[in-house]
Amino acid sequence: MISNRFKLDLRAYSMITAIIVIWTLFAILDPNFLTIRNLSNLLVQMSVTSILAIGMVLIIVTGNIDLSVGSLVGLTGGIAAILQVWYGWHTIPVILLTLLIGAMIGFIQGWWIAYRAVPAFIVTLGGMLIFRGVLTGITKSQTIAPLDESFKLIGQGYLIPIFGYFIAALASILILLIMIKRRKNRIRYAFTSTSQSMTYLIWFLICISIFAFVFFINQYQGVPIPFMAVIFLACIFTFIAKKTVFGRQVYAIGGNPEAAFLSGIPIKKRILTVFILGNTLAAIAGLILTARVNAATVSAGTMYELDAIAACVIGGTSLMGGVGTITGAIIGALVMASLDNGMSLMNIDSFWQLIVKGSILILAVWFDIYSQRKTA
Amino acid sequence: MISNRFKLDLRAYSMITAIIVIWTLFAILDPNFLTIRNLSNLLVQMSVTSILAIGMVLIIVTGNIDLSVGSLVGLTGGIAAILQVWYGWHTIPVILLTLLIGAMIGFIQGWWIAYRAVPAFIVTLGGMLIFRGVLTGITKSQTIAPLDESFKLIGQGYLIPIFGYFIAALASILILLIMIKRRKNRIRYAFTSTSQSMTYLIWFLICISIFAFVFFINQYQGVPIPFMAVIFLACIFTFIAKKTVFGRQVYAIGGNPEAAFLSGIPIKKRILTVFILGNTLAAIAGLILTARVNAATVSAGTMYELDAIAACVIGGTSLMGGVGTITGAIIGALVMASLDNGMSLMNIDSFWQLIVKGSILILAVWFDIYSQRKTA
Amino acid sequence: MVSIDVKTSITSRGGLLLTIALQMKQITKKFAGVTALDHVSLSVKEGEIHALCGENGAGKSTLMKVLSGLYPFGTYEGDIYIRENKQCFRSIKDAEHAGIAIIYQELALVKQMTLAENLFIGNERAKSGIIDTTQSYHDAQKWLSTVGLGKLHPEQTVEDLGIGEQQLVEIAKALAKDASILILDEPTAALTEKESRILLNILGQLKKRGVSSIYISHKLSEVTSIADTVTVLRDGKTVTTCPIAHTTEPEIIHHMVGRELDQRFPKIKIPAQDVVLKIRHLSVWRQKKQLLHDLSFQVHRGEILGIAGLMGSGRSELALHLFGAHNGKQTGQVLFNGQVVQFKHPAEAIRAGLALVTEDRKKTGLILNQSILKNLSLAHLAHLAKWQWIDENREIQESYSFIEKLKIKSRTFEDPVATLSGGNQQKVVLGKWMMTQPQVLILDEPTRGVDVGAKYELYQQMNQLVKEGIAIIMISSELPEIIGMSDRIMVMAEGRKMAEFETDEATPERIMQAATGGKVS
Amino acid sequence: PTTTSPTGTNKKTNGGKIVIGFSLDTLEEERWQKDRDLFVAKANELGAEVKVQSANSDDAKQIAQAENLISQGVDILVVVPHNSEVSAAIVEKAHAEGIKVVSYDRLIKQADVDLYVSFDNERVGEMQAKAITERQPKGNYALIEGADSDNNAHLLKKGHMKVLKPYIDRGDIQIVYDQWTKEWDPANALANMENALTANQNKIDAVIAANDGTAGGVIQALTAQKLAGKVPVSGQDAELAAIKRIVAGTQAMTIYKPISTLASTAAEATVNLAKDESVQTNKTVFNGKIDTPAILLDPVIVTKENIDATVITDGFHRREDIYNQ
Ligand SMILES: Nc1ncnc2c1ncn2[C@@H]1O[C@H](COP(=O)(O)OP(=O)(O)OP(=O)(O)O)[C@@H](O)[C@H]1O
Ligand SMILES: Nc1ncnc2c1ncn2[C@@H]1O[C@H](COP(=O)(O)OP(=O)(O)OP(=O)(O)O)[C@@H](O)[C@H]1O
Ligand SMILES: O[C@@H]1[C@@H](O)[C@H](O)OC[C@H]1O
Ligand SMILES: [Mg+2]
Ligand SMILES: [Mg+2]
Repeated sequence: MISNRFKLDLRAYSMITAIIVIWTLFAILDPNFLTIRNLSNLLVQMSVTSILAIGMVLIIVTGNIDLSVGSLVGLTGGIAAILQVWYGWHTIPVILLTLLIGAMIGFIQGWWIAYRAVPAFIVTLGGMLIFRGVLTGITKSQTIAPLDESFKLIGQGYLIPIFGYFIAALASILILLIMIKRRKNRIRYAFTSTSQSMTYLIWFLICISIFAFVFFINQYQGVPIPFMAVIFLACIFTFIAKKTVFGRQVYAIGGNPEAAFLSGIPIKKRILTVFILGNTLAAIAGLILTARVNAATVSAGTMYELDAIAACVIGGTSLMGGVGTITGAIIGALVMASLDNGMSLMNIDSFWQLIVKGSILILAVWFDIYSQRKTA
Repeated sequence: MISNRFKLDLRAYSMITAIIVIWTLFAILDPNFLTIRNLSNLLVQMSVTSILAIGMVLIIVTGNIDLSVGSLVGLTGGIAAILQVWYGWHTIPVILLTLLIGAMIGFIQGWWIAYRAVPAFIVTLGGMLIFRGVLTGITKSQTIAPLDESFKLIGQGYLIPIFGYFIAALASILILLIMIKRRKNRIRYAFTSTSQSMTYLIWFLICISIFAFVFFINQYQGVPIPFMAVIFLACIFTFIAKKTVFGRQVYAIGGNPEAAFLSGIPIKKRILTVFILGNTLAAIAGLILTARVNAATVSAGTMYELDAIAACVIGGTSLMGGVGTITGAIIGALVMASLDNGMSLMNIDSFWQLIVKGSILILAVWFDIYSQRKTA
Repeated sequence: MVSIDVKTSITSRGGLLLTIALQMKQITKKFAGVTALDHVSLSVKEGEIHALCGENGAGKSTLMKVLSGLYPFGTYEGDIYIRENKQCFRSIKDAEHAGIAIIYQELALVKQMTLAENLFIGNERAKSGIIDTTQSYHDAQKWLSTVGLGKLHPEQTVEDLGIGEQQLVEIAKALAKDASILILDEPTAALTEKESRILLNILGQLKKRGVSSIYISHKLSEVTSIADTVTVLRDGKTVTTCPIAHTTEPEIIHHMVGRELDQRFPKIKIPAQDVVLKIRHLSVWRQKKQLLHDLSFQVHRGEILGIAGLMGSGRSELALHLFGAHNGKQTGQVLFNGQVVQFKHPAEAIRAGLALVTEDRKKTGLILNQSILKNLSLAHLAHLAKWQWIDENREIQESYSFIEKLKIKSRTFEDPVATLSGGNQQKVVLGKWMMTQPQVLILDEPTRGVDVGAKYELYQQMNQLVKEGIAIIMISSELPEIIGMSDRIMVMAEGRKMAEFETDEATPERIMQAATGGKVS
Repeated sequence: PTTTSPTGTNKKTNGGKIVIGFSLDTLEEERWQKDRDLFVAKANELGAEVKVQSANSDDAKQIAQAENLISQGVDILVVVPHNSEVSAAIVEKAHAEGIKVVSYDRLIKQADVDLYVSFDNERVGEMQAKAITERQPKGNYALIEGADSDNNAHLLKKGHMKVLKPYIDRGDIQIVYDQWTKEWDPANALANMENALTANQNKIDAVIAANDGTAGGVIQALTAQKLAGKVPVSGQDAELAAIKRIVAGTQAMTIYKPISTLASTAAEATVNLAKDESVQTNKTVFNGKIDTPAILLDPVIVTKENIDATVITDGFHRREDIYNQ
């Protein structure tokens, strides 16, 4: 019996193929593309969209949408910069308050959507306008800069090489523990499981990949902190999506709202929570963006909602709800960032970039659908 | 037997209440708002979004979306301007070719969506990038102006007063004929129907409204041609949506694709057609915008897709498909145009405009939902 | 154990004192314009199987939705007591906490999710919010075996299951809640007799453990064989409640429809006419899986061909294939009026004169948010329009004739079908296809969820069609219906034709034997 | 951070040929395409190669592109910042790799910029306002400003107000309408101007429009009220469409920034800087951090009278295009 897990991940696999094709093409066309330095840049360049996409997946899975995240990135980044630059706050309290504000905004938007039944499209479109307006109002359209060194780390810093290895080791141990526990459990309930040696082999391969990645990226400056944040958040949210009651129920709500309701799932509460999470993530993205550009501007984050939604859809999330993975969304973000990065490296005319990017988006998703249909 | 027709239109009614509230507010705050001249401006200012929204309703009803219409407005407007300004074409062939291009683009996008099963979100997001890129490429970012007088009429002209009355009379007669025929038929099939005198009374009231509208608007310059286009297209597309086999099938597809398929509806063909129609309408909107601004610019139409979708949703179209009316979408466009117009008239700070517009959008839709729930 | 209160205890059939587990008193529930329940009372004893019968639209499901908290406290009048305690369920969860589990008439599964996930939706196997996957699978396997689905894997998604299997999953889902009061709203409508028997056995076991069940069914033979007590509703009012021992099937029918049904299957025989549909050595694949194996049979005008078989025997696949709704690989031939045909889209099949009433009305039959009228005319629009322009008056007229013919119970034909009772929804699907005036009408489980009175009317409609020279293929899992209404019966198993009988040689035993794989001479 | 690039892409690997990275805010406006073409042509003439990037008005994107240019081992960066402060990050990154940065047309603030070559935007604003007040020293003024999100729009407005302030204080000029134009979109400028006219019963005597695009929208609204030509309207960029309007008399003036001079001056200076040769500057401008060495060029005002002497003589537009053959 083919495992469903395998089937679900197929979408991710064929998108990985698409990425490999895109990368190979760029590598051939431009020798700079596959340098470690450029890959390091690429990982940073994709991070804001990735973090937004992580939250967006859950929101879209419930059958909703969030158009406000772009403005929210701008607003939270602006608030953070104001607190630090105008009021001289230290970085840690700035971060905490900004995250709190993100969560509160998520609560307000989620409340209108879940408890007042106003369509998410309208609430978050309203939010998009309101947040941009508030940002313009409080900053008086001024650019707010520069930020403290400690703050800049969030967006521009790198893990020192040793620390990178340390985290890799930690991750490896964690993975080993999880794999062993899972195996034990399956055996306990008399399910088929991979053999012991196979388990170790798989684990070994995973470890090698992790260490190889850290080794190579350390050749440049180390693991970029924003990318570290992406990985960390992706793991947490994948766990939430797949292994918690909350996550299960979120998918059930999107898959069949009626069934979810009849099964006694507190739909409103779940949707509220999903928006709180999504907007808190937007605040994180806002912090990273502000740190990266070392300034907050009124136009920061404009249109990022579209990138985030696109990353989700490219990664297999269905706008009809119920279907979507966080891994997929991150791969989607990577596809888009790769296109931007590669074409920019090649100094292609910007109008050509638009045309090529648009075409490749369509082709990549088509390829994905086509190859799935063939294997299904 | 209470007619469903009444219930369906409730959404429109409560949105009309919202409009009345908004208008009253503006009228109190600014004496210029309710002048005929301003209403005439308002009707023109809402026309591009309205026309896009008409096409968007059908697309959303099938469960799809079109993010490309904004770029398409820019591209078709640009092509029209190039044909006329650079190549000296006359207005009529320019219009015809532009519409044809709109239809062709609709065909291509629709084909990828219907026959290649690539999600509409991706195809039209790709389209959005591609069309903007092509526009930038072919115009080399130049503003292309000025257009011929005959072309400018499309966006800036007014019906001469007499002709306005003539059309009003024509419409009145048409409405009378339809009402009589309908009544006869209902009686023939022994359904309940309004009494004869009631029928005439209703007709009389409708006529009065039409003539009053023409009379007032003629006090200024006459019925604006772009608004005439909106009315005309709205009537045609309402007819298509409600009274034709095609329209019925489009709604069935959105309501339950599987059931629609098993009822013998050629889903792919219908979706293809819906995109051809939608993009042809976008070309019309492109012509009107270009004529109105008397120039084509590379940024023309940016973000209009959002306005069009918002107009639909405000007017009760469900993004999940199957539900939505053209009247509703036009009222939605009117709500948004009224907010923009009123606040701009009052010379409110632009960041306050964003905040107020966002808030009122949410409140208006909430009011709508709330009042429907109470009457349902 | 629960102390026995003398006041609320009454003597059961065996003379034992039984506690009243549940009481619903004077329940009234109104929808805009309709009074669905009008002072209905119901009392169910501990460890009792209490049947609820009534015509389509009588209010059975509505009563159960009130009980299960779906219609929360305050949206109805009257009181609910569980063991003497007044209950105010504000949500489904409240009712579950009070020990009530319900299997709704309409399936409530999430099709993209796995069996294990579906079984425990809202009731997840978890420790402090974190799912215990392994235990979920383990428990899932247990419950799947309980309902006879042991062969399925907990990681399979629901969308790959047939509707019968889905129904069983739904049952397992309710059982997994360990309720003390179990409500089953037409649980066997989609089941064959074999699976039904599994379920009835389970109910018997639960009864021994003191679980009370409320059992809604239009299959009166089931009702009389397992229920202890029956309550009959009509037009939202209680007509009678009495121990099953003191009543008979005809009596129940009388209470339900207000008149006697002299015979259940008004079969008429028409002289055989020419062959309209002929299938020769048809094999069909989906991807690599072969669904149909070398099928050959034919259907004559004016004849009803019954197709019997167990769940998953490939009958629905056959119907969908004939209707052009599949485009997998095919060998063999289909001849329609002597011409070889291969429909690539249902539109082609409809144009040629085929109609298919699918087995899952909600998923494949209806546009739920649209009106009865629009649903009825959907497949026939081309004929109601001139140059694409729909003649609405003709539409109303023709649709209305089917509303009357099929006695579809609704306020107006402009109501969304979602507000109809299950049986009435089924009638809308039937009407939709009868309206296309087909030459061959394929009915896949046409009486699923239809009450006895309405069934009788449907059979008469079938007779009428047959008289007009229409050929009917009736796929059904109800053997009495197959035997009672068919001229010939084909039996399928695992995509193969196992046997073919003339009606007079068919007996339930012979059919079952063929359906389970035994060859019949 | 080290001063040499670890991947070893630096000056030495380019075989002596200077490679310039040119990062533009946007190419979605006619003038920037001209800037690019002229700059590239001049640089090629001087034997340098130019890699061009355009950020579509997105700060983060511009930084990413600058990173990409640095990855490619350019010898020097020329930046048209979308946002003055944000681009400071680009300077930091470039300097970390030993790459100098030239600020083109718009000033990069709060950074150790190596050179600034520009027209002064605040000055452009002043010139616009001055030209209009000369035509219409009294009465009701409408301001149709640029995009709120564009720093230049704010500089322009600052210039406008500087000139208008004394008139306002004297009571000669009243500002009856003042709006930003979302996205510099002419259609938005048009709607705003329509509303301004409505709100003031057409009693508007002069309009300061921030650029030629917005001026186009404004003039459309005036035309509808038969006021075009009667109410002076300013502009900027000397777009072809605007020059045509000036010829027709509906637009009062535009500002021509002799882009060819700007581009070639910048290209020359850039090449020299890259070769570590000295560069002739004529001013310094304080950018919040340092006194940036600057070459500031004079914008030129274009009216009906001097079209020939300016845009045509410079080859910026062709005579036949302006006068329709
Ligand atoms: N949401 C609703 N809105 C309006 N009317 C409704 C709604 N739900 C049910 N009804 C009406 O209430 C009545 C009782 O319906 P109910 O579903 O309880 O019937 P039932 O006895 O379960 O019938 P069946 O055997 O066909 O399932 C019907 O007339 C039905 O149309
Ligand atoms: N979507 C699907 N994907 C994979 N297998 C399917 C799918 N639908 C049906 N099947 C399988 O095809 C076979 C034939 O099913 P079919 O629905 O035709 O049986 P049936 O005789 O009509 O039974 P039922 O009473 O369940 O409707 C079954 O083994 C079923 O599991
Ligand atoms: O020249 C103008 C430029 O300075 C501004 O930044 O953007 C708009 C242009 O018209
Ligand atoms: Mg029911
Ligand atoms: Mg079946």
